[in-house]
Amino acid sequence: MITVLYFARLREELGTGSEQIALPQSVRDLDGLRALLVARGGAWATELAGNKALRAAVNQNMASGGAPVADGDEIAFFPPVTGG
Amino acid sequence: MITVLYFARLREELGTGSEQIALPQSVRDLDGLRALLVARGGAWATELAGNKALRAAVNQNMASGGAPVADGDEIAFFPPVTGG
Amino acid sequence: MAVRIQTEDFDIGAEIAQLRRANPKIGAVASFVGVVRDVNDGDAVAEMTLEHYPGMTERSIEDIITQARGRWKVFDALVIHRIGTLRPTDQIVLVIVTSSHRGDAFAACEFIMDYLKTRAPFWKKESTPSGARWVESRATDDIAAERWRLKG
Amino acid sequence: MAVRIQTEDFDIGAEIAQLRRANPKIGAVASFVGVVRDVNDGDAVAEMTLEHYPGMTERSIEDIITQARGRWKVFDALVIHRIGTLRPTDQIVLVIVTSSHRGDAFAACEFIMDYLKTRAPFWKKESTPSGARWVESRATDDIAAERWRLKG
Repeated sequence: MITVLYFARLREELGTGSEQIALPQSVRDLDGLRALLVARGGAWATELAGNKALRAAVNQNMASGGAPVADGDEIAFFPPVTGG
Repeated sequence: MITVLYFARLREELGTGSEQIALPQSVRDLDGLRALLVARGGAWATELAGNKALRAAVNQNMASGGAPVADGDEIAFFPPVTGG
Repeated sequence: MAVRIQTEDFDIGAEIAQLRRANPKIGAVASFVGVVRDVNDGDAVAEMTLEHYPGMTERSIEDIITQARGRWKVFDALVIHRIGTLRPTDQIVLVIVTSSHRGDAFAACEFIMDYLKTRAPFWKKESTPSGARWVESRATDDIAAERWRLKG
Repeated sequence: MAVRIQTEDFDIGAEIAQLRRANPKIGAVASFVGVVRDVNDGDAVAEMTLEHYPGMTERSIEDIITQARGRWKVFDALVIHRIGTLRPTDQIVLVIVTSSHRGDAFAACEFIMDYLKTRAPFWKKESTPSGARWVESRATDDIAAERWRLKG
């Protein structure tokens, strides 16, 4: 299992802030996980398919598409940050 | 008459912080005034003759040697500043 | 160094005094306070809500401070960032850097703010007359952070 | 803008609060506090006395602030500089700059400090174990002020 977190606009549009996902053997990295989520369609496709600016973190470190994803990881998807 | 002010190390070495000087006709600029003071000898020569870093102001604006000096002016001599 | 994420307001005078008490060698204190403005992108802003990523936010700011300490001679740095609902004129963020000399203090303080704006996971949602909206990130912030790559 | 030359200490929190009350458009407050260090050029410093040129000091700092306002978008700036006898850990100088954006606030604040160090007529005399001495000006301060000529 992995934990997947969504923040800000994504959290609202997807209607969830957190979920547990059993990682399929085919998913090895962030791009693979993203494709898995986009395949759900609807808001998942709209928000995660790549035409909106998207950031991700693996175990609380900023990461890009090729970053490995493994059982037990905490993954997060969110828009570019706007604090400060 | 002009007013001449001395600050910091100059004030201490010259033993005065302020004096009134009747401006001789021959003195037209800062360099001329400085030569007049150096001619007094002693600490005046040591402090003002040019081998020590010296700054000057005419009517409270930083000025260099060629700056005109006229009756009624407030002239100041002092070391490079060290505030802040 | 210290990083605090909190809903409460902060007191810059008290925070500087506390950092200074810890070290009589300090000669320079540079600081920055960010404040909620009543206008953004041309629209009046009534209030905003700040969301963050608990855990990662603290870690990313600690990492930014560690980078700053590697580049400049810095005694200490403090970052306080507020979350929750804020209104115009409320304080959002505080950065304080102490050093022996002003050049190091200024550079590290601005570096921390520029990197915080592009790296620390916070998101602002504004209430405007035309409804609530998530604030879009600014290209100028990316540029501000990026220029530190070129400097020494 | 305001320039105050005074023997009394200052309170950065109160000064920032007062500047901010005057203008709800402020989004950024950059500030700097200079502190007396207990060592200078390798010698222990017990206390120092700051002398200034009354009238010219205020004028020159006002001129520095005016230059900063001509270069960056700044709402307001405050400079407080203490004179008289100060001891290690005492505050010497405070600069606060308010602006809409942090880049302008940081740049103007550092510019004012750098120019103040080379242009404002103050002189420090230190008491050390080997006696009292006038502090020599630093080439690094001239370099710090000079680099603003190159920037835009």
